[in-house]
Amino acid sequence: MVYAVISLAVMGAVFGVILAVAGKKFAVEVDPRIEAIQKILPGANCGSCGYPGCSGYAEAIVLGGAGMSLCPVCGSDVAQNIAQIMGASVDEKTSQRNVAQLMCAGSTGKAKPLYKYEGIQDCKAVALQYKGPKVCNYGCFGLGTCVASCPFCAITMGEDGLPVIDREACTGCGVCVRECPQQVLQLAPVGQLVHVRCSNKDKGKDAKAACEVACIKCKICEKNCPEGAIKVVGDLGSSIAVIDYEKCTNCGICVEKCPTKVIEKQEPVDKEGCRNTDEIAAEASTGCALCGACKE
Amino acid sequence: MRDISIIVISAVLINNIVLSQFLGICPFLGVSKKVSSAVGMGLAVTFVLTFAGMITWFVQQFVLIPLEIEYLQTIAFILVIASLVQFVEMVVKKTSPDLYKALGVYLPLITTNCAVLGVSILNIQKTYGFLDSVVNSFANAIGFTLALVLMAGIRERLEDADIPASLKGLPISLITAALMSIAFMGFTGLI
Amino acid sequence: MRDVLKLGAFLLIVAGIAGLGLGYVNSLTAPVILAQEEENKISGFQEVYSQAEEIKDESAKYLPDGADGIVREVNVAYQKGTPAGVIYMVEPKGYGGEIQMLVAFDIATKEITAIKVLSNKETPGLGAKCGEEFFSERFQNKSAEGVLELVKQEPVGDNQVMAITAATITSKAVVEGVNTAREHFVSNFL
Amino acid sequence: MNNQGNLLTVTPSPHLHSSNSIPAAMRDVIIALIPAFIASVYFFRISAVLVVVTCIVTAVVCEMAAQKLMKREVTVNDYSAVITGLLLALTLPATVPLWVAAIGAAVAIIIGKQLFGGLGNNIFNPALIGRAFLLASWPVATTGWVTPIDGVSTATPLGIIKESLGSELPNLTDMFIGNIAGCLGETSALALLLGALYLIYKKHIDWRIPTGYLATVFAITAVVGMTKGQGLSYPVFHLFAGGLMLGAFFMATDWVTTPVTKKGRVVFGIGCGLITVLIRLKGGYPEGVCYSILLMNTLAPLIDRYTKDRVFGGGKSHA
Amino acid sequence: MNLAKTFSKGIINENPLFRLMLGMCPALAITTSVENGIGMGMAFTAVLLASNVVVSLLRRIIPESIRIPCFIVVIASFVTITEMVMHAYAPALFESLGIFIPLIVVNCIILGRAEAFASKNGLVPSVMDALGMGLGYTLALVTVSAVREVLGAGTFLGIPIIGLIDNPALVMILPPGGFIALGCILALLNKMQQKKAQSN
Amino acid sequence: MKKGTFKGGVHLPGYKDMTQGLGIVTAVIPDKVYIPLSQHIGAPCSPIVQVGEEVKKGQKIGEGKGFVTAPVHASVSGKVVAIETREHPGGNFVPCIVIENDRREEWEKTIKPRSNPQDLSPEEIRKIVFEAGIVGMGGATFPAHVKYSPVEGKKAEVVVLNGVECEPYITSDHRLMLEKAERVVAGLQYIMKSVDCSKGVIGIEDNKPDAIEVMEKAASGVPGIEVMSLPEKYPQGSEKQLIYSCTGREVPVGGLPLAVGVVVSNVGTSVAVAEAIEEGKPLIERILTLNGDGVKSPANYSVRVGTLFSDLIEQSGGYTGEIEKIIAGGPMMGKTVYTDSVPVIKGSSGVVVYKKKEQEVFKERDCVRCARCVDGCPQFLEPTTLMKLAKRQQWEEAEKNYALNCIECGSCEYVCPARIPLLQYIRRAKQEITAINRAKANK
Repeated sequence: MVYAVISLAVMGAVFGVILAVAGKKFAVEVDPRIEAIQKILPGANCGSCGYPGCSGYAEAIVLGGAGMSLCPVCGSDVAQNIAQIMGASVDEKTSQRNVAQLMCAGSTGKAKPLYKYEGIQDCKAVALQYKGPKVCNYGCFGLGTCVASCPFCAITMGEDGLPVIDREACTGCGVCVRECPQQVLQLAPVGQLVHVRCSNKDKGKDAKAACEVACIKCKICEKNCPEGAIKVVGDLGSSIAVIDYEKCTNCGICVEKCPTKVIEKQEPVDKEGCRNTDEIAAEASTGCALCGACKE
Repeated sequence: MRDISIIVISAVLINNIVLSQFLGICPFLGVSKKVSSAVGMGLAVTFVLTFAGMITWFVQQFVLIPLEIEYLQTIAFILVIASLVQFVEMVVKKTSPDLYKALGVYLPLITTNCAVLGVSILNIQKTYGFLDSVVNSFANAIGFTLALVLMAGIRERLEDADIPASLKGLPISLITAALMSIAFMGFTGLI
Repeated sequence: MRDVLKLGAFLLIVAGIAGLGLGYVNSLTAPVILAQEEENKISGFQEVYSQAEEIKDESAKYLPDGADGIVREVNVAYQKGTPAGVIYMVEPKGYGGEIQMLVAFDIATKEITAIKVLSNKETPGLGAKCGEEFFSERFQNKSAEGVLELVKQEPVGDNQVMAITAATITSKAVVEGVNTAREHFVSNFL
Repeated sequence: MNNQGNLLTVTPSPHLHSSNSIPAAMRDVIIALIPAFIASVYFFRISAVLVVVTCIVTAVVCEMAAQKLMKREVTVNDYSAVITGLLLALTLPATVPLWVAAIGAAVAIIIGKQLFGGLGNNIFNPALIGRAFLLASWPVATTGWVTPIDGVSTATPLGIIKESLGSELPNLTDMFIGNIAGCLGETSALALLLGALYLIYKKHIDWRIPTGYLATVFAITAVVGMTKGQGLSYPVFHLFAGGLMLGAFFMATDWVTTPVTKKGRVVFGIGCGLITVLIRLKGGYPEGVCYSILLMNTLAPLIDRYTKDRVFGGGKSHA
Repeated sequence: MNLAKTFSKGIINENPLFRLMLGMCPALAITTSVENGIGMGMAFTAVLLASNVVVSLLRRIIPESIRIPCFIVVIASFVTITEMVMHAYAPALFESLGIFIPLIVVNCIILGRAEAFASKNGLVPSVMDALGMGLGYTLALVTVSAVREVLGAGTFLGIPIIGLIDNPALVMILPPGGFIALGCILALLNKMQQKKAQSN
Repeated sequence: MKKGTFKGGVHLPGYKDMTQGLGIVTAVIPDKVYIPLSQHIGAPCSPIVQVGEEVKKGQKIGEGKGFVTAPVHASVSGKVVAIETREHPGGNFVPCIVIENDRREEWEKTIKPRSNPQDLSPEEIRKIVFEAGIVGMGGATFPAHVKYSPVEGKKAEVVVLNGVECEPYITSDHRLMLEKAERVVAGLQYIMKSVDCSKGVIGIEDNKPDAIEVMEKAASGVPGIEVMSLPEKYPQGSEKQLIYSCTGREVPVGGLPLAVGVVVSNVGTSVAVAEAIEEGKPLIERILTLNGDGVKSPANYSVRVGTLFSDLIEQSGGYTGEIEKIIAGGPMMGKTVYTDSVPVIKGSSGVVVYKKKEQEVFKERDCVRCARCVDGCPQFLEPTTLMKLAKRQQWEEAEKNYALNCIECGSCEYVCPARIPLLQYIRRAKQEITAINRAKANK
């Protein structure tokens, strides 16, 4: 009994000393701020900030002085929180998030097909075959590379052969925009409801020949816009109607006037602000990775 | 002294520590996603387990038995192992940065690896001598590494497999382990 | 350094208290455990050789080379001061490891009184059946003088024992254990 | 004159495809197993038919049910479930209770294959998983060997060697033809060789695995035979005994669960051979073919990883 | 969080074995019979309860930097006590659980609860937490062992089940059976959760 | 006559019976020719004529900058009526010079037979080859003069002429060898001279015994030239595989044939070289096989560059019915075109037309790891592994597994029983790897 007390006590003491010494000598300085920031980032690791995943970005903020509002997925509140952790202030980011918009309405039946494609369903692969399966060289191929690329599962392929973007779920990370070989996806503020659904810069006649719903550069929209927000920009043979989102008031006059119905107005979405990062994390996370690290 | 080859074959193949004794399941399922990290973890466990087998044997023979406090085995061993892992980490860090790089991340995970404590206790339960204890510890660690690396190889392949959603992750790993365990049954009686 | 000492001291106290507690509990349970083990052993002996008045462990005398081979213990059962039976503990190697078993002989009848498998690591449902009564009964009252032989069908000869279905290796091991004990018995007690 | 306004098809090359297809290959495997099946029916009569039918029907039904449940395309028409059922049946004794055989087929298909995502994704040979599962679960029911034709209870040649209990070893001719006790499909080496030749002729199996396998078994047992003073009859006995022929030609050559690299396939064959001999000579089971292949299945991903072939023009692929 | 919730979370939502995937080794090793499962679960609960109580009481005294070793000492002590008590009063169970009793020490759940809950909460919540987690783990063990015992031995708590007892699937009480049973149960739970998520 | 072959590869059905017995027919010279400004590997040429300008047959109408380029020439005499972007058989849109044929067939006046072809120096030969716009006519369209130019530290020891023609349906080289054997040998001699080597090998697959016989006769008595009969196997005609078959040498990864002392040219290129040197003719005409079940009467044509596929098809009696696809080149490596108004270019060895059939649609299945693709890959790659890496978008891993070494022969896809479009996945990987490497280089 005496031995038990003594030997255990000694062992405890020795163990304590070793641990204390080890803790002192070999403490790895982990900046607690990195962890704190990582916690409030969405954790979807989409890479839109330009760093390898959320933890990479958190590290870059603390150690590399990276900007605090680079995460396109998070709203200003997150940026503010990061700033708070870092003890700095951050420029007010627009409170509206961006969402991806498809600048093409050339669905099956409307855009003329050039050939029948058989092969792997990948827009980048079909791009090698005469610039895609449609006569229009600017439009959406409809093979769903964006659908596969979306880290938030916000894009689905519609029955008309064009991708459908769930604007509630879209975080505006921009992965699909980067992946689309036709550059027919764009980011726009979620409150922007009017869009020109065409990217064809060919002359009106050629564009019309390729697709029923093409911008024919008639400039009717330009003439009718009360705000001067929509303009056909570019040189002859390489022009297209473009909306200035700063000026546009979503009045919808251009939508009515457009002869080819290529300008469209969307329904507004419920939530304009950024999505809750916890919610995103819950969607994006795949559960416990069982790396064992948590047991440390 | 018992036949060393029997100890080795028994520990590695017949009574594989993971597949038939169920020790070290957590790291077996946790660190088997990639072959490279499985090899790292295996090395780290081998390292620590062999040392732990040695030291706990000494503790048992020269401290617990003489003082007649064998009943303190569990608590003494866990303290020894925890300190050992810390100590090993310190030494490796100081003496061999390369080794530290390879094993470093895995070392802290080993403290709570039940394989280490389990094998140490089994060594004593089986009344192994010093050499047998060391051999048994080492062989068990090899068995652990073998199972871990095999599992990692399979899981890398399963990454391409179109596994039903509800089975993804842990369930299919467990079923794979079950089938591995069935395969390893072929070794029973092999001594 | 002060820190280190302080922490060391704290752990020392915690561990000390733990040691105290454990020591106390041990002092309570140790005798119970000991008594139980003793009882287990005796009841085991009783099962294989019931008529003994006193059983003495005489392994030192009968196993001069220590527990070499598979015979681990030789216990002699005395009746009125003279040896009446012998209870062997043998550990033959089975399918999954050693099978620990008792084999008892009666000196007068030169027969096996009973065998009992104390522990085994055989396959559940197969070899592990060697611990069951139906199998150990097959050894009862076999003569100690002839070598026991394992057979697969119903035994025809006196010295034959039928194996457990689909567990030949285990059965063989048990028979080997009995035969080894038998040899020792024949050469030392008859 | 753009061909009457009809849209042409544009596809990346190649525009030619061989007639190879999974169902065609599977059909050939079934054809190759027919001699073994006929032999089993000859030797074990109606019970062989019953076991085979039970296994195949259960396998096909389970495959359909599992794919329906998982809401996947039902692919029983690729015959792979039929093969699994057939192969499993050929590894069972004629006396096996039919419900045991059915459970084996169900386990083979569901646990061995469908849980992993179906054909192509399984790690282990499904039929062997089924057999190993049965052997572990109902060891008595799955090892009730009988002599051919008259059906008297006895031991397999390997069992006779292993347990060295009485009975005499059959002669090599009987073993080659199949006039011995054993599983339905493993008794007749002749029938299996016929099927194997067909598969090799059809190029469905690679020579490397069976050659590596059989050569390894032969070489080691030849050495052992020499030390035992039994000469050549010992290794030949081992070649014809047990499930070696069935395993080497029909199980170890399973596409899905074996390495894809050429070197890897040699290693796989040799590994199977080593483990088989190890289990046969030293292990607890009389026969080691089933376990040796399963064990090498676990090793296959690593073999693939470390036996990358040299690239044309030098350079070694990275793992 | 109210006490009932503290108690009940361990049973379903944060079930140590099925949700947190902790304590897998004993759940695979000793679940060959329901009796073992119950015994292990009780031993586990006892240790968890005792250590949670002590840690919770001492939570203000233990220095931050050596809390882990302190927890380990506390846990190891209770494990040893449990071991000794079982050896003395339930020798059969002690035999069949074998090495997995001392290994409760390295069961991550206990250290985890001490670290994550008891060291931050008062006595009563800690007790509820320990009881909930202990019960959850015990239930999980019983589930796994019930599957294995019924299929593999044809009995439930040693009582023969007609129809299964004659030809049980032995493999289920062999090592592979542990993996299969746990894997399938987890898959089923996943499936149920997905169904639930879909219907929501 | 030795026999050698490479490892890997597949056996293809030939589909050559239709045309291999048919002599070369001169194709109708169309009213308009469409001459793409890009008919070689490298940057496209710029036009050096203007719309409205009269051009002569053989006149240079486009030239490029730099070393790796080949000029293009008018294939008829007439008037340039347009320079416009048109579809190209290579699967893209390319600027073309459209010439309206004046039917006068007037040669550019500088073009006349050379009196002293034997006395030319290697430099002069290369100059003539360059000026004649000769490119690899097997389909690769690599400018020939570049191949024949010396590289520091490398010495050509063997010139291998590719008479393998392993693509199914295509018989143009076969006919060429039968009908212009002397020219093939003569061209080979000029090439040997230009690269300063004394050994020449003509590799021909043994499914063309008549060609082997004719070529052997033509080569007999010519020192240093040997005809090799090679077993029939695809892709024997691939440069690296051909070199291995004929010389046993392996072109190192990422290396050129010259690294092992070999220069390879197609037999068609050889004829073009001979014609350029002896007669001064630029490359404006080539032999082409029109074949497939979609055309009424398959044929081997001698056709002017710039002739539309539709012109040839019309000459052959049109389509047999509704057609599925038109392949520019052979079915293994050729590219499908979406219209038949695509011009013949210097590298067009054949046009194959498939009739629409009610065929069962083969669905892609999971890989069953049968390893036929691995066994069939002549580059010893693991197509199935590359496919999986491409599906997972692990481009760096794919590069480490030598995705860039793929020669896109299509053997893997041909043999795959699971009908996985392996080559397409590998091509995707190559596409991404090249993009990544380019981005890295730009950084």
